[in-house]
Amino acid sequence: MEVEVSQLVFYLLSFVIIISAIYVVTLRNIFHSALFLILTLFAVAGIYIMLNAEFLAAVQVLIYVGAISILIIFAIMLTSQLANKQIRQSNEQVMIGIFICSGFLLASLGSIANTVWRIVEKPLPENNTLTMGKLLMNEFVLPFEIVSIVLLAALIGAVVLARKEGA
Amino acid sequence: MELANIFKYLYQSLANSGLPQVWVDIIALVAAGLIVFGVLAVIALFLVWWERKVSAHIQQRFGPMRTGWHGVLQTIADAIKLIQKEDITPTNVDRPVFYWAPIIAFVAAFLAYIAIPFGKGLIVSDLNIGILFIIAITTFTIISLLMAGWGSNNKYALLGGMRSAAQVVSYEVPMVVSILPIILFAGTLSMVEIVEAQAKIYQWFIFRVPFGPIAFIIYIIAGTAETNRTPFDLPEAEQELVAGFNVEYSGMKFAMFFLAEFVNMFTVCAIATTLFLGGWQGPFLPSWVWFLGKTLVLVFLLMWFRWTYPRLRVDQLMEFSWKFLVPLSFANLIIAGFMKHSKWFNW
Amino acid sequence: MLQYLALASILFAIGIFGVLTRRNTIGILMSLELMFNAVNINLVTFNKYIGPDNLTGQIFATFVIVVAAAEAVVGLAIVLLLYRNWRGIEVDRINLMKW
Amino acid sequence: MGLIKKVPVYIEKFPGGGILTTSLDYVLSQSRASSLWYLLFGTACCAIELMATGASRYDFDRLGMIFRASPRQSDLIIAAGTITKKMSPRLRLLYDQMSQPRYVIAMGGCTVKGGPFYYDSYSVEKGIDHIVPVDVYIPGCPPRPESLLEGCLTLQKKIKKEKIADWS
Amino acid sequence: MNEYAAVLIFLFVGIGVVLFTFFLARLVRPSNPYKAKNQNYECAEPPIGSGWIQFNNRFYIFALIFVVFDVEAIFLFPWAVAFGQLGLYALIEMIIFIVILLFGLFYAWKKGVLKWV
Amino acid sequence: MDHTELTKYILEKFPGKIELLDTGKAEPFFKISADFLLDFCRSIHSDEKLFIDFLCNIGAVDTGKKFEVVYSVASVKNHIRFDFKLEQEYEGAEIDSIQEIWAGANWHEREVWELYGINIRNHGNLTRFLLPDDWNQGFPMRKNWDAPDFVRMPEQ
Amino acid sequence: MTASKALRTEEFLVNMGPHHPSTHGVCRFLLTMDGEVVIKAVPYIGYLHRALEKICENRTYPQCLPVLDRFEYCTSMSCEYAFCLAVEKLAGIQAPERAEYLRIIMVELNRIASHLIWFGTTALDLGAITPFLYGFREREDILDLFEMTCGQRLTYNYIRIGGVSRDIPSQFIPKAKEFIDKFPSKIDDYVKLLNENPIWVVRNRNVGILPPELALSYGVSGPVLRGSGVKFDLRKDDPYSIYDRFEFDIPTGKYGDCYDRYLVRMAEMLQSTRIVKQALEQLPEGDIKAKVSPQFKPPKGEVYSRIENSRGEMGIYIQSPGDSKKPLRVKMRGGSYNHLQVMPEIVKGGKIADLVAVMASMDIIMPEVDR
Amino acid sequence: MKKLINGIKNLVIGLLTTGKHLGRHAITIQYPTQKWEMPERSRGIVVLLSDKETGELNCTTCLLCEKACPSSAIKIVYEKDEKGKRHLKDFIVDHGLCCFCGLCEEACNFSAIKLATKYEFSTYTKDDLLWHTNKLQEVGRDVPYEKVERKKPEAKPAAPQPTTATPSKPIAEKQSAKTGEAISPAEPEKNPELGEGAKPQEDK
Ligand code: SF4
Ligand code: SF4
Ligand code: SF4
Repeated sequence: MEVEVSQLVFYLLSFVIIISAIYVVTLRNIFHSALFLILTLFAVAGIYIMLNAEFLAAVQVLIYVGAISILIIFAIMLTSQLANKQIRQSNEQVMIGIFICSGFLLASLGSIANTVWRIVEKPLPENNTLTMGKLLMNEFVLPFEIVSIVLLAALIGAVVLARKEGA
Repeated sequence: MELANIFKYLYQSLANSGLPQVWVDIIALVAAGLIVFGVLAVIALFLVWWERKVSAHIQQRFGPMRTGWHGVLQTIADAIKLIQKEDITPTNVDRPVFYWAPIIAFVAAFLAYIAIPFGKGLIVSDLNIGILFIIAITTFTIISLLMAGWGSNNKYALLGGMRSAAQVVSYEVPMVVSILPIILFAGTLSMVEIVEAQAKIYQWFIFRVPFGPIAFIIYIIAGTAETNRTPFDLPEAEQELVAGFNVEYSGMKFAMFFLAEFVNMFTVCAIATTLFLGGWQGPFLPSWVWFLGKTLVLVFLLMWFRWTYPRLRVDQLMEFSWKFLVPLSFANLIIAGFMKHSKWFNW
Repeated sequence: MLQYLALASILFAIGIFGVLTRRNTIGILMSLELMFNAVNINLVTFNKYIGPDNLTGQIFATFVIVVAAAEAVVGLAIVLLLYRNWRGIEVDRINLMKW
Repeated sequence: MGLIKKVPVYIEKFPGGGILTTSLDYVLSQSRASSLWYLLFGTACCAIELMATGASRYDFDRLGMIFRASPRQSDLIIAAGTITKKMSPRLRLLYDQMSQPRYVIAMGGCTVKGGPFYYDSYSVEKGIDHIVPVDVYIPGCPPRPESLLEGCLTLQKKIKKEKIADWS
Repeated sequence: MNEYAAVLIFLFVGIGVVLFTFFLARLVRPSNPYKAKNQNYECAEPPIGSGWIQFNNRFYIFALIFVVFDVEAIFLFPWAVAFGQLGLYALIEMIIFIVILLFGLFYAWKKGVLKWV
Repeated sequence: MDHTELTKYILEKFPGKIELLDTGKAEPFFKISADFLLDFCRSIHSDEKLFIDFLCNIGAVDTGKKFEVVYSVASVKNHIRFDFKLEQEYEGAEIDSIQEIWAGANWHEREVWELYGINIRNHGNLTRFLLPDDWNQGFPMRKNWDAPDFVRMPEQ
Repeated sequence: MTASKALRTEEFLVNMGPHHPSTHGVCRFLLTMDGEVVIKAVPYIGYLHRALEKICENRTYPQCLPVLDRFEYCTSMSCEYAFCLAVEKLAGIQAPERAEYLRIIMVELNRIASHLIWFGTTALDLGAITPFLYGFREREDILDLFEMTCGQRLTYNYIRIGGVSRDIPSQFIPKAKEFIDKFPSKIDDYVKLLNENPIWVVRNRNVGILPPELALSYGVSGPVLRGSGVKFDLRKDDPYSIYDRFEFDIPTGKYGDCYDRYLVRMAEMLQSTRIVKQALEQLPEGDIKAKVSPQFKPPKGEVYSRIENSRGEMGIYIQSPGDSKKPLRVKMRGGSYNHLQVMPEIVKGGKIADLVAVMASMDIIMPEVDR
Repeated sequence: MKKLINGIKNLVIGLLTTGKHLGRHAITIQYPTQKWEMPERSRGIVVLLSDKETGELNCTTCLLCEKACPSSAIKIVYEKDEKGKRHLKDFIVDHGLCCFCGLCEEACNFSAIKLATKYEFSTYTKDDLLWHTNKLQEVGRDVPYEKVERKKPEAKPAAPQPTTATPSKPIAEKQSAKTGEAISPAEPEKNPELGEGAKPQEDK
């Protein structure tokens, strides 16, 4: 029973993810796309929870929903001719797009199915926030500090770009 | 004596009734959801009434008097009236967005209560990332404001929505960072464990000088800003943007925003209680009384602010956060780190 | 486990489609975010099913999120710049301008 | 049209249904009457008295009346002050944009009939009942706050008598 | 796992309750839309143009900075939780981390980005 | 400067071009010709002893025979105040704008135009502002003005 | 300069008013905005144009007074006063001594009442709600004084040509004294609430700076002009009536920003209490009205008479044809008319919130503009 | 830093100031149950006064009030008998036009019209604000007033302050003398001006 429910939840979430992801890439109104992006990301957070990555799920919501999507919405407000919803949002490459991505899909699904996975049946560490904290401070200390550099670079880059005068 | 026991008993009898465990859990959770909703509705109605009373007495008037004893039924009347109000959807709005914004606003506020302990054992689900979960889930409020602003196809609403998003976003950082010292000392993200770390009154985080009070002040300021209340009530600034993002909303949709606003206010205060004031801890009285009492004191504080201060301007607001609160909160975090390391106040 | 991987690859494919077909730069960025997410799902799945001793996968996912955020910040700043210079952010237009 | 308009027809057939509808009517109309949120709409002198009524001495809030800036959320326009010909379409628009049920109080001579500006004025609308349907007229120039309060009570009386069935 | 079932169920309960109240309201409320009523409100004037304006959003830059700091904050959480079991070096690492980012903030500050012109 | 001094000073400064009226009851009241308006204003504005820096009021009058436009001016620095007026026929009434000297004249002049129909030369912004935008009933402040829904006070 | 300057985003038009909470009635601004910044603000007025001047032309002189009450309802007393002074100048009537004192007491009390409205609405506009109610609370006390004297709270019709309509009742003087005594402590409360409040200061300091030259060129007067540092007050500089008998100061500002205007008005309230206090002490016995027939016809003539109103120079121009009970022309000039004109100049480049602050600090009241 | 401390101090002072009021008693008058005592001079609604003993209207149809009214809110319908004496048929006050200025009360020499201290007259229809003789009389029945000597023009309801009443008397008398020249209240039919005034009245 327990398993079935989680299966059910998984299918629900995947359904939401896939449908809204399709909306993200196809809707004409880019603001709606952004909203569906949020929905997708939220559902992905649900998937993380199903994979016992609570901390990551919270991070997902916090960063993606709370920050990046707001940034995207702001950018939309700033740059698009919003009043005119009918603007064509996709280019002539639709057919090519479908072709490429279905090709990719087939290839990857095939390889997923054909690979022999060595599944280890073992629960993840209990408190994943704590574990991650320890990991970050020990093994991943360098990437961790590099993250700050990356962020700094992004910040400075953004500031420089955003405040550059004129054309 | 404790409410929690009653719930436990009810749950037990449900479990014994022979239903499969999954269904028992689901029913229990749905019931919990409905109970939380009921409690929140009552609290919000009470807060609205209380706010009107507090403001009235600050201003030497009475506030609602004629609907029930001292107007206690006033907000109920308001609610029933709002149900009867026509629900206008202007022609040019972005319908789905317009429709869903209030729902998301409310649900975001509502979900936070999963992880807030109302009393000893009175918590829906003690998530192990409790506080982080609350912070994460409440960011949906911003989305709802943006949706309301966008969906209304109204310049005032759009400006209000953008303002509030920017404001919430700016105060999110000091808020989060002001919480961190608590987590640092409690060593956990779970709300229950944080409360348990403050069993004695001197262990309350607000009394752990110097980082405690500073963090508390930062948190209260940021919390006021997050809930869009004076002096940070720019998104709804009546004098500038008429009614801000909800300018086009009427009837129940408006009621949802209204409800969400007050629920959010309560959330902020409830978190502050949990994090800084020892949550439900307190002698003699049942734990939920302590929790409610402490929270309401904080709510009163916010109301008091509102009826005293003028409003900041939008850019001043941003500058205040980024130039003052953010560096201060980081400094506070570093201080707390040193204190934790050197084992001061590790009582 | 396979279902997660399948989900991830579908998401990734949709992302590819978006990147290929969107005219709007912001749309492309959004599609990129989808792809990042697909990758993250994979990482977390592998973490749970293949290497559950440690949380390396999740840490990596966190780093991916960081990179995605940085990418969004810089990317959107660039979008801003593009917009400022050409009053439009459609990709083909930018191509037209021989950029 | 609210569905409920049809409800009494069905319910009343059952025993006790009449009591049900009347008590529902009672609750609904009572709550409508005790929670009149008024639109912040004042044009001239009467607006000052309107503000004074909202202030501590008279305290509108006692009656459960608070102001809203947006017509969407308000139930009542207290037309306080002269409505000129230039203003009248705006008043109409505001009234239109209010959500039903909505009420109008004409406060002061100007809104009743043009007041002191009835004669010799080329620009004052001679009574706002040409523009919007008025529920209560309050004489005075300006009406004292008490008069306004009394007017609101009169309106409440009227609302309390309303039945669901005769809503528009 | 079960802990988080609450989230899902609360999500449904929340949405359900709201929709239910909307439905209740639909029963009692009047509905009489017409053209003028459905016009957008703009201070009692007919609105000029669309409300979907593309405007100069000066909040943008704050959002940019916010994203960076938000990302930083998520790294602070595991650190804070684990700090009790770590040593001084963790503190120092974190201080380095914070200082690097604060440097970015001060850079933006000095560049006048935080000042709204 | 008291009133007699002021009157004398002004009359001497603009000999022959300006006329003292006896209708003024409180302060000196002059009459000038319409084409002299701009020069007059310029010189009283710049004159050291007068230094009229403050325009109090512009008001048009329909006397039943012709229009009068009355200017009330003052000096904040020298504490002087006087009025002057000019006359215009009904037909083709037109005066110069004095905005270049006192920017505040803008609306006063617009009002004169709107309510009396006296044209203002070089005004730059003669659009309706007091009356409704779709007003088409003429110039309501004129004595002989009438409209269908205009109710005169009953004569007693 | 940040990104803002370089960004060529859409500028958009937005209506502010005529129904807007902060436009104090029915002013409308058409704002050209760039994000939150106001690029251009064009005032549209006339939503309250009630043709007062036309009405006055068809009323006898005493009948004009009720109409004048509605010209500037926050300080009706001043309107009546200005009109009566003008008619008295025109007809050469001298009001009795006691009447002069009573008028000044009333006008000054009314000035306080008007400033209290300003104080309240300004605070409200900047988001502080409680001061608004405190201001109105004190105003009620003044209105009580008025009501016991002339029977109305807002449109008094008290000051008449040649005097005042009624003598003050016996309780007036003790009550007025009581008010005068307690009022400074109330002002103290306001000061505590707002003056030094950092939020209040940042909202007002350096906002809406009005340089004195610009002010004069636009005919700005009253507290706004004084806020810009020009020490000019008709009560002192062109004394009418018996203002030269009282001792009071003229507060002036320094920078001409909103905060200065705020301070000037706050100080003016105290100065007005001083005047009232002196007037109450000096109040002589005697007649309260010179004899003026309701049908009287002033001689032919014209006069422009001005007084210092709470909003600036209030001028009344009257032309009398000489052979009629009715004036040929009454032209009213209110301070707000010019203040509103100068507003577009000083709000340019500010935020929408600054526009609100400036509007509040100008204390514009629409009937004075539209009439 | 000093600025910061100062700022916080002032914020706290603000809080204390509002907090102080929290404990104070409200100044609100709870209107329908508590009522503000209207000062005697308050100008509420316009009523007609009737004689205390006989119960008849004091009005003598002299039309002075109608003339004095600045917004023409008073309409008097009368008919002349053969002697030319006017008999009141209908006295109409339109409270939708009245601006409550009190000029009519001052104009009346017979204490017949007054602005009473009543104010609760909101109605559901506009026409209800058009008051005819009976309503005006009805509402005015219990209005206290002092019947003033006929010669005095200003019916002063409130007893004037004794100190000031004396000096103001002479003017009042003089004034009444002056108006008395134009209109003789005792013999209104002989007044030519009033006869003229009546004509447009009939036109209406
Ligand atoms: S009724 Fe009287 S007080 Fe009210 S707005 Fe009209 S004139 Fe002013
Ligand atoms: S109070 Fe004034 S307006 Fe009213 S009826 Fe008397 S004179 Fe006319
Ligand atoms: S003035 Fe007095 S007596 Fe004459 S008609 Fe009027 S109410 Fe009657």
